[in-house]
Amino acid sequence: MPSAAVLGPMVLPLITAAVMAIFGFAGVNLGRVAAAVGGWGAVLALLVVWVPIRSSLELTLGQLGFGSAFDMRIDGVTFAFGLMIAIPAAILLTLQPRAWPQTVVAMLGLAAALAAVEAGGIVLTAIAGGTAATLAVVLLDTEDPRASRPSWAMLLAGWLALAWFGVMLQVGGGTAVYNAVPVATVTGPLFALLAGSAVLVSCVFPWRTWPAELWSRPSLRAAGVTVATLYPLGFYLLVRGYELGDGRYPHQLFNVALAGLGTIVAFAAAARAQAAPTRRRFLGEVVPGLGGFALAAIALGTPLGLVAGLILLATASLLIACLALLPDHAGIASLVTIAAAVGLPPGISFAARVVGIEATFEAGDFLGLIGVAGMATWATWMVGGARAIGLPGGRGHPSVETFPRISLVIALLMLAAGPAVAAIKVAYADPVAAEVMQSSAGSLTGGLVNVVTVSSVLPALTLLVPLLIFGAFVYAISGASTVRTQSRPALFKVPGAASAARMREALRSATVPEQYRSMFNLRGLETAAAGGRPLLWLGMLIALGFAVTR
Amino acid sequence: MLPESIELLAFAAASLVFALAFAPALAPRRALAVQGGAGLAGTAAVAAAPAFDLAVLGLMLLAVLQAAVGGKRTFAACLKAPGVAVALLALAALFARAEGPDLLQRFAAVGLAAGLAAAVGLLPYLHTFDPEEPIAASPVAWLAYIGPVVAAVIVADAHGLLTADAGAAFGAVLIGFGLVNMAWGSVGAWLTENTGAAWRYSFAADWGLALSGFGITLADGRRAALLVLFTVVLGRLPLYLVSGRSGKAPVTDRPINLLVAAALAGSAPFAGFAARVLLLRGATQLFWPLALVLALGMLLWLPGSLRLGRSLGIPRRRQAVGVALVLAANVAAGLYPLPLLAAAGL
Amino acid sequence: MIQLLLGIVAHAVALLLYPGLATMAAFGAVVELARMRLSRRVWEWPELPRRRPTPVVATVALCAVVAAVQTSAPFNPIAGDERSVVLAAVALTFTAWAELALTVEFVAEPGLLLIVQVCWLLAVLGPAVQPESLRPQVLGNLVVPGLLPVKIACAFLYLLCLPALLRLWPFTPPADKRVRQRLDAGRVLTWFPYCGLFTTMFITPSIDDAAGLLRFFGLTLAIGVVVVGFSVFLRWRGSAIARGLYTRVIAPFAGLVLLIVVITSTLLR
Amino acid sequence: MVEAASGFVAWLGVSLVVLSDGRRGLALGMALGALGLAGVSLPAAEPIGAIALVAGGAVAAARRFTAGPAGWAVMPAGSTPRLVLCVAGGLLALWVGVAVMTGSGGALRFAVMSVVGLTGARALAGENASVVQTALALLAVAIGAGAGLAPHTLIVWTYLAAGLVAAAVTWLPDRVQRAA
Repeated sequence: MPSAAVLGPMVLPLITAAVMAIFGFAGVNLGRVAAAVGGWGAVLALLVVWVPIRSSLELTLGQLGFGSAFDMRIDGVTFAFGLMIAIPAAILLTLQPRAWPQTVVAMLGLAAALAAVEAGGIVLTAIAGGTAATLAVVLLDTEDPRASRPSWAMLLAGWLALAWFGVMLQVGGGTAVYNAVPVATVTGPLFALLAGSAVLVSCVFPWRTWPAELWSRPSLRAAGVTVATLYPLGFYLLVRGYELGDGRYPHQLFNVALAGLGTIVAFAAAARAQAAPTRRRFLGEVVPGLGGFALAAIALGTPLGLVAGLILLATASLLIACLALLPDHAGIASLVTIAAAVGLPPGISFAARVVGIEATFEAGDFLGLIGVAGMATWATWMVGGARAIGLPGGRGHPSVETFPRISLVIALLMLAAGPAVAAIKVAYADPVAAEVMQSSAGSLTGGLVNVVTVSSVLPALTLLVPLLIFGAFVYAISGASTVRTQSRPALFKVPGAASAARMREALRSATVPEQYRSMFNLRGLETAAAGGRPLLWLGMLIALGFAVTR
Repeated sequence: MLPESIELLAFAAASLVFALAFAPALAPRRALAVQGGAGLAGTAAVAAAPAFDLAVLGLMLLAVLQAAVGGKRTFAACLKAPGVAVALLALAALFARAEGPDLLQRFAAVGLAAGLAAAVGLLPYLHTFDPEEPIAASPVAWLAYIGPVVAAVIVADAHGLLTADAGAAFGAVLIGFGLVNMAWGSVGAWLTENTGAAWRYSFAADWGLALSGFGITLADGRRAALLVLFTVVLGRLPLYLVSGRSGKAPVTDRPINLLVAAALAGSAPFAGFAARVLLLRGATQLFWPLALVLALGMLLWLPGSLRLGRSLGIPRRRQAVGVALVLAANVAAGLYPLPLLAAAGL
Repeated sequence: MIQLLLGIVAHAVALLLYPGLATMAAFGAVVELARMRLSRRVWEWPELPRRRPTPVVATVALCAVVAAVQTSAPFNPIAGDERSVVLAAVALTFTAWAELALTVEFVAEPGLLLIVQVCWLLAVLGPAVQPESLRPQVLGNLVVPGLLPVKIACAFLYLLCLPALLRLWPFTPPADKRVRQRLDAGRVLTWFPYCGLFTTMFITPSIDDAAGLLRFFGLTLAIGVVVVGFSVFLRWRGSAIARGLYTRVIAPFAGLVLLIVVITSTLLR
Repeated sequence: MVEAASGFVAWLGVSLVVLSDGRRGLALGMALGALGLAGVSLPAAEPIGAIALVAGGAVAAARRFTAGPAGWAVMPAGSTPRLVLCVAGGLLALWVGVAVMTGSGGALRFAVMSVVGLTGARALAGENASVVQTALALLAVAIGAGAGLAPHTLIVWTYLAAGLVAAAVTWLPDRVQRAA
């Protein structure tokens, strides 16, 4: 396989975008066909490059000018995250009709996100990720400037922080290439910067942020693509963090803190979900919830936790496509989607969460308590899911962008994929662990049938296949029950949530008190600064002279 | 002549060509060509001057020539800041050359830094500004056309004039000016009432980055400064030229406006982001808390940039082509800045 | 391949017959009938469940069988190392909430029930924190003196939670207007997983022979009787006492259990 | 002795430029300033350099004599601060140039420092084109004179350039004011 093949996954969407733009300017909208070619082309390119060799392929083309070489590679991590990004984007670009400029921007965003996970070094990842973020903001704002979108400053802050982390590694260790950074360079404070940027990039916070907010937009065309391309990138950084530290984070405190954060995020999402006034609001919390579970699993620092987290993220990425295509009216599609989202057995979400929670117990050192908290969170999700089935649908989306049958198929696929969890682990997640946790990845065994953990074995195929058949049979013979659609009260209110919201609102609307306004009179300051007052200039000069003599 | 100055002159020439080809004809193109050409020649003279005193004399001549161009401000008002700049630079040269205590060298460093700020028109020595003034006669010409070369020359000569200790003081003062201009410029671009003034402050904010780059006495700092000046001369200035800078153009929210905002804000993949990466790199090598302050300051660009990007309106025909060219050039320089840096010998 | 098919068949037998669906139904019917008999002065045979299961019952059955096969019932076709307390806990949690999907009026005190659910999860998973093992029979086998306080505390908490989770507490849901009692299929299907899991986790496992079989089911039945007795007692004392118990006692006790788990883990580290 | 006198003459000239608003006063100040600066530059500049400075100053003075506000207008009403500035600036320059700085050429340093400082202040505060032009012309001459302190070999060219710039600055037309 020639090294240049690594460019395929990101170049194909770029070429498609260019062709669409040219035709678009000529007044011809190539539409969904071209978009599908670009999107699925990227997926195909990833498969073609990775599957035959299943080992790292790298292309280095010399320095770019900011201390980094043009170094792109496809390895297990790139493959896993690339599919996570490209598949939902491809589904949405194929099905949802868009104006050609929006398709072009979405294509460019996809290419940038893929470049971010293909980049061999941190600075290059920061530049590509920052590009993806910029394009996402452009895409969302042009679709509907009044609808909610991620804070551009927050996204930029995340990518800038990552760039700074990269240059710190370059200065300290001579390189910021993932697999070449000296382990000793990645100190605790430095890793805190990486973790902070990762959290900012994916906005993994306990409060309601863009991964949940975007689903309340009037149209979900831009929202789906944005969440699909941006949300996994923060987790990608945390996974690469293991590679930088030779299979572990610099201090176990990072594992505990990040796992704790993940659980808190998942619980906060669950708490909001069980109080959601509409089904759409509930579904909006699904991705942050799964992200929280995934973060908790990935941060454990064990190969088992890592693979569980990756499978959860992959499930979330499929759900993104599913949610963007799902209409808001009640029906079997909504029902099955909710069941798949909350992890009804024998779905893949169920199996992955079970493995993730088992991993917390086996990680030792009180991390089992995080597993207990994870179980409590999952229970809250179950409650929220059961409640959401009978909630009003919420604001409807244009029917032209919803595809109930496709979303139903995706949801059924997720429910039926549970028995394949071991196979998915072997083919999809294990290579990631082998890449970033080379020393301990050998503990992952079990083959295509079982997921073997230290203390037990999950008989994925042998237990879940009969369960799947039994489930299909029992639901097939069950009679119909009328689900009463009604506004349902929240089971509980998060203590302090209301006061926190009030505080946030107060901060937002904070103004300088009347009696102090004159001190902050911008016009007055502007006149003073731009007026060319001789005394001011002389004063500045004297002050500077005084300063340099200190 | 410094390779850096030659490159900056080439940027200025390119921006002049852009103005003639794509800018809306607010002034007769012939007059613009003559004035721009004269300015370019004068700037080239400053850059080519073999001695610091000759460069300062060239700067004075340039200032008088620009003041002679018809505009809204009085002749005396136009010469106020440049006159002070020339005086400060001359005094700094005197202090640097005289024998005596080390303190004299430090005063020389202050004079050079303050002279640079006054010549370009940065805080605390902002030139008086009238948004309605033609570009050739306005302070923007100093900020984005003449200023970059003048700054490169002054910084290069300063290192010849000053001792190592005073050179460090010079760098520190430049960084101080840089941080002040970053903060004031970006907040001003966001909150000031007049769109034209907002553009002027946004130039000052970019100059804040450039001064910080010059102040970081390392190769990465110089590289960052060069890239920032590229974004000023071949990014912000052309966009300013095609914008409704008086704020009369309707505010629009098209993709092009947001892309322009991203370019002005220094988001990836535009050249501003690469410049910021290099600046952080340099600051980290020098003193990492400075990098933290710079990184926080870099977040202030967004609100003002969104405002300016939206003030661009919807460019039509020639303007649209011009904007596309500027964005493409900035993306190219952002992704692959090496040729620019290599050409400048950095 | 044949081994794989044999494995699938063995698991299918476990799920559908023993200790899965059939066993659950038989055990549950016995216990439920006994409970109904005890809780009524005038005995009349209850209505049988509908012939076709509702989706709620289908969901309960689907999840309960997963939990049932995790018990260490003698002759369980599923190997010991393939059982997990997490699987059992998750599956049983689903059964408690399936009804909420239809309408909120079918669930009494849902907020309080959620608190009890969380406490029960702590009771199930608490003993697994320090040993770092999730095999139910391993947890049942643990007789390390240092772990006994955790086991006892968790066992007690588990039993306290069961009446609520089995809807045996004296709170009637708003929509429950039935005059004649009907055999609750959902509850019938969950008696065995709940009680069997308790026997598995907190009592030393029985060996695979007839005596062991009798011992296991005898103990499981005894747990059922204790729960029935407790629920009858609660109904007799009325809803005020029950509300007081579940609002003021169970959560603080769960906090205490958590504290014991943490202290034990610290001491035995 | 000649150098000291020249330094004093230079200070006197620049003080006249600072204190006058009329073309005659400005022209005289320009001429005296250039003469004084040429005098202090003589040792370093050799005759040709000094002549260049004087010539440039003379052309500038001649131009100022023919254009600008009429009369002498030396120390018009309200010019006390300017007087204070001239005296204080002169004293400061004298102290720094002779006492703080060491080595030969004290008069040159004093003259250049006082002229540059005071013309800079005049350019900053001046509202009239002819005043600012004159100040800048004298500043140009001072910059040329200051080159005498530099080690470089292009010193003669600097004097010539300074003379030319001084002449050019005053002869360039000040633009038609379009302020609304």
